Amino acid sequence: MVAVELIVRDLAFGLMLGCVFSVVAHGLNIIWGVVKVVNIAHGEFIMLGAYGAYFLNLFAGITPLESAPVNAVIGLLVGYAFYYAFLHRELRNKQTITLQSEMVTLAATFGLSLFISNLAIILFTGNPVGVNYNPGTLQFGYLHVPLAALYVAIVSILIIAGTWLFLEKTFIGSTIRAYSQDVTATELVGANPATVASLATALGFAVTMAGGALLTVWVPVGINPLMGALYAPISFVIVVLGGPGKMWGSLVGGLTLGVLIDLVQAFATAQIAYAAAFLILIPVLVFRPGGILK
Amino acid sequence: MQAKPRRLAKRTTAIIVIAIVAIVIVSGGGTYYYINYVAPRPISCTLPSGRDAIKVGFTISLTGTYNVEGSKSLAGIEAAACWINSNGGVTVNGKTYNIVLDYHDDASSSSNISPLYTSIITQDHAQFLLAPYSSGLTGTAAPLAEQNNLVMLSHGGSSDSIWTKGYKNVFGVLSPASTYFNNAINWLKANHLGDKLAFLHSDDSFSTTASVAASRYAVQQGLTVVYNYSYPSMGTQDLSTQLTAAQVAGADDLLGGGHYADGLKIVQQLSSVGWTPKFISLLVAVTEPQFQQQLGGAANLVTGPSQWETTVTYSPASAQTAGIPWYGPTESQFVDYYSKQANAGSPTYHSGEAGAAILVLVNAIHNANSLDTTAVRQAISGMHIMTFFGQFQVDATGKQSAHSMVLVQWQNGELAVVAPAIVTSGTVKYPYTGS
Amino acid sequence: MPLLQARNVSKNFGGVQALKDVSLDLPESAVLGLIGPNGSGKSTLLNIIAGVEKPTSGLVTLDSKRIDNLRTNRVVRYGLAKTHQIPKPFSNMTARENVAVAVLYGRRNIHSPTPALEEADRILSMVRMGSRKDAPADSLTVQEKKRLELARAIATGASILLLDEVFAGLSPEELKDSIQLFKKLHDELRFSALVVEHVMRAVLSLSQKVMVLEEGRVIATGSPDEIVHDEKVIQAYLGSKNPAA
Amino acid sequence: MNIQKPGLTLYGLFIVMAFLAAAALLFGVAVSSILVFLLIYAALAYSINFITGMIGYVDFGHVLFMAIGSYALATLVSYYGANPLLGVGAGAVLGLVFALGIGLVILRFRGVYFAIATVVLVLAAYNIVLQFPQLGTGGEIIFNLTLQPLTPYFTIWTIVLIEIALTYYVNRSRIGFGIRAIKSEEDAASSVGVSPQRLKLIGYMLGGLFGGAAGGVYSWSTSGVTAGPAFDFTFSLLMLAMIIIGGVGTSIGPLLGAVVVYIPSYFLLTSVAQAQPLIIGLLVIIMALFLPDGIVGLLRRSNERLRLVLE
Repeated sequence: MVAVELIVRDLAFGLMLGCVFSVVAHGLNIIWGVVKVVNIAHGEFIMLGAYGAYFLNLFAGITPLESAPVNAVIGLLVGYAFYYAFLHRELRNKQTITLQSEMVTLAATFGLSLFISNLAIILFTGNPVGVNYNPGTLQFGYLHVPLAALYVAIVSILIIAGTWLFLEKTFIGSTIRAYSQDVTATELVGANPATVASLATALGFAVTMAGGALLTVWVPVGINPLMGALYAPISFVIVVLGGPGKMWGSLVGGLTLGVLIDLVQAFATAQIAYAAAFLILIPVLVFRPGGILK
Repeated sequence: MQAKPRRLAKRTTAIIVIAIVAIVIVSGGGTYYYINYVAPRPISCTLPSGRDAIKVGFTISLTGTYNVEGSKSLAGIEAAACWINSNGGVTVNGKTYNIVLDYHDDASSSSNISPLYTSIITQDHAQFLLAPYSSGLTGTAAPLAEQNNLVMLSHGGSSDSIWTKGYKNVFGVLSPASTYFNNAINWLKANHLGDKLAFLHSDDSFSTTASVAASRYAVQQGLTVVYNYSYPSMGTQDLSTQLTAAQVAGADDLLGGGHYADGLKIVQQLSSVGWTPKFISLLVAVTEPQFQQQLGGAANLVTGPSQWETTVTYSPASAQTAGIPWYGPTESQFVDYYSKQANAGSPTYHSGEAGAAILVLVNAIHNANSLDTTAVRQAISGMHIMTFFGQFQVDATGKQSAHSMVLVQWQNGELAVVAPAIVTSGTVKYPYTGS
Repeated sequence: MPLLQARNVSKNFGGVQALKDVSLDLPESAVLGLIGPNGSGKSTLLNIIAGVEKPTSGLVTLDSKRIDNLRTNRVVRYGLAKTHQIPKPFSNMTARENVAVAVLYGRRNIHSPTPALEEADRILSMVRMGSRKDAPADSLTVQEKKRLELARAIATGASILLLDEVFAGLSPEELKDSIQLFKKLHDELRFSALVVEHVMRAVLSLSQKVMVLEEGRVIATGSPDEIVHDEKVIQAYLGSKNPAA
Repeated sequence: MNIQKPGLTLYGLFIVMAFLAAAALLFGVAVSSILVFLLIYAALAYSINFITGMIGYVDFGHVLFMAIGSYALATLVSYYGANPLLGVGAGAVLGLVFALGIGLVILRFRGVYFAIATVVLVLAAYNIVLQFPQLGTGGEIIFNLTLQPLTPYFTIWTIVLIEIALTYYVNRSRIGFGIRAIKSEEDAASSVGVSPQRLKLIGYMLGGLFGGAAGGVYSWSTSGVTAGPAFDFTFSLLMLAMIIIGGVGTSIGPLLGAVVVYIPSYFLLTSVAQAQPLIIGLLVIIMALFLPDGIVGLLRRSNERLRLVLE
């Protein structure tokens, strides 16, 4: 048994996979943390992001890394519209989101997820497609690292760091943070709560759709209308692991999940690895409901 | 404070209006795009007049999980039916009939199967049945064929378990899943008996059946299996763990896979883990032209099993060599009829097996010279023929026993049929060299 | 023998000590006022007694039975009921249905809805809300919602009421009205009550005894008169930004 | 709700059920093979109504119980040659037992956390099923039963009847008061003596019981079970859609929702199958945002007499 070699490899791939998981979940985290709403249709917007990268590659010939910013701009607009269409009615004039409003947003975004995924099946067919992007591999001894995965991992961390800097260091960012703490506080600094909430939602969507583009590197032909059904639950687990609203929580959660999936596979079946990756949510919720990050 | 909510309401209205306009534009554009580029349009096959109809009923998955395979199958059925009707129809007792298709979309859902088949049987009065696409749906439909005593031909259900239930009216046209890798293993046995094999497959029913049967068959044939592993069909981001483990286990050759994405992922990740197996054979993916486009050099010399390829060369002459009758269109005639349909693309093996099902049925009706279920059933049981899809003969359970899978290999951008010998357009090239 | 006792109750939230060694006795039919500046631990103490939170250390007993380790709904069975500082009506029901829930699940042994609803009507009249019994709970005014909280607590059949700021946020007339109502109810039902209150006037006129908390510690206990003149209490209130109303 | 009124809703529902029974007997297989799935849909809608409709805990993973029931029946029938009725019973019992075990843990999570926990459980269960070759190669079991279509039909008919009666009873009894209190304000409910943990568990277990039973009948009617479709979220989503459209928590809403979701889906299938899930998705969005009480709520608001009669 060349166990060490195997484990180093698994760790490296798990970390890179974890990075892309993180960025995919990060958009959900922003919206959940600030607006306190869980978007059940999150997976569908990842899927749209992935298709965005696919079509941009098909028609404009650009790589997923280049299509991420384009997606982000589209995501901003989509997120803004999403806020006013789905959340505004429930959130306006409220200090905290009530359980009832939470149910309404759950149900409404659930309907949206049905709608989008089925529309996508009609328009794109169930035929999986993919983006061909392969800039080569990097070799460290026995470790071969695909450059595409490495680039994506780096960009993912940059995106998360970027949103963190934005929220910490800019005026709009601090207003958004104020909103997440206390809605009335935003009014005290002279901002309209709805504007702040819609901005945060738009930011979340931008990250989500950019993440969808980055994800295409890992699913060379796995872009299909139903892919959201896998990545939405993964995102839920990651955000709960890291703690909603903690910007670095996405990274911690994503890396945990990525490493968990790859490392458990080294010792048990892949099915058990995936089952464990999902089930880890339960003990975390029981023992550390605020996430594993302090 | 009064002004604020009103401003918001105005903005909300504006956004709702924009959203509605956007929805209208998107759905209008989407519908246009769908109708012109996505929706398959069946052949406008003019039915020769003055004939009665033989109604063949079935459901097919035009939406849902199996929509791609279902659409390809339907196009194959349409092509075969059109060929029959344009080439003399079906003659029973001196009377000529047209084949008329009566089908409904089952949306890939088993809850639609029994209502739809019941209505096909009791209201539309279909005389013969085809099974739906996929083993699961076929399993749901089969009891209805038994209950109503109608012949049903399975073209998309390859699971061996369908044939263990004692159905007397259900017959398979395609090779069962358990035989998919036989060609590859036979070739390895003949040429590289010392190779150690690794199996890595998706955990869905079809891939598991195929790979488990193959590894058993390989051991029987005296080959060594050093690695055998299944991975979840739903998340295939990363198979490098398993590939490394297979390499570490000392494997020379790699067999397995699952769906299209799986095959692609496996070949892609081989290079990233730095393993170059000598021989690779993967389910489903390899036969797709995209496979080579996506992978480029890495696809070269990858092999895979196929029920049928447009390049296989079954012909009336090969039927004569085999000493069995030929029925139906030739390869090129079938492709020709197939291509008359808009948005149908080029035929895949799903089209081939589905088209063959209609041909087998019509040939059996000819042989029986009757439309009676019992007579046709007996005719099918005793039939051994060749169509463009290959041979047809069933065993006592109704399972296909004569049809042979083919082994294909990408060779310099071309998909060559490399086994079995009777239909080859090239020979297996060994070893695989990577990109 | 006092009915309700708390002994050396302490509570930590993370690193913050919200309560330090607090003890209290609530004899039968007595009204004990609990005052203190914001964040002094009044609500925490009430929550611990009601079983909403568990103490870090210390004991709460009712007729010498330990209740601090019980869940809220079990504590209700022992005859303790707590109102909420921010009223939490069941907004999907009418006022009488709200009260009927308490009748059905309290310690009254009324298990079928029809008599429970009749009983609810009676209790609503008692708190002078008889005319509003069929109103959906979320359409009630703040004062009515506070009364509904009180009605629900009474409806459980509790012998001890834990009242968390039931007099806050009322206009002077409403306040007068509420105090009068409370006195009348207390005379009729003879419950004992632990009244947490910001509104000093209400506490002083209702309570036989008042306890003052500051930063989680009891700084004074005594009759309303003594408390008003206690140096430490005056200091605590003057020192805080929110002196007694 | 006005509990002094006699149960007109109940009479109405019984008339519908009697009609469904008569339809199957009179028109035979052609009609009953369609209606059996309507009843399965209705049974599933009522089962999720116990937890999501009445208590307000959104269960995206209710398909788990359906899958448990399906595998229970398929395993018993296929490997042990058992009577399918026994399989349905086993599915129900297993559904109940799993609901008890799972509920003890995840019912402690509120709101969206509960919803997410139900999602991950389905995915985990799917992966675990594939670990057991006993549950078929790749989780696929196909069996051959000489179908007497009326037996599964009346089995599921009976299940729906029990569900309706139970829903109606629970809504009007003491337990119904407690459940509605939990749905509105869980903390306030426990402060008046309601035990949320116990009532939630009862609701969840009823959901598991009937979900398992309906899953059993489903695999009975489709002669098998396959892991992919069995754990597909589609059914979870349809169940939720049915009660959201029909009216959550009510006695009549789930049946109404099942009719709205299933009957058009059947007729649309023969023309434009793609349209069906799209329409359901749109309906759910509209209902959730603008008509939180579903069709039942809409009818109640539109007419004073209906308001008193519909439950």
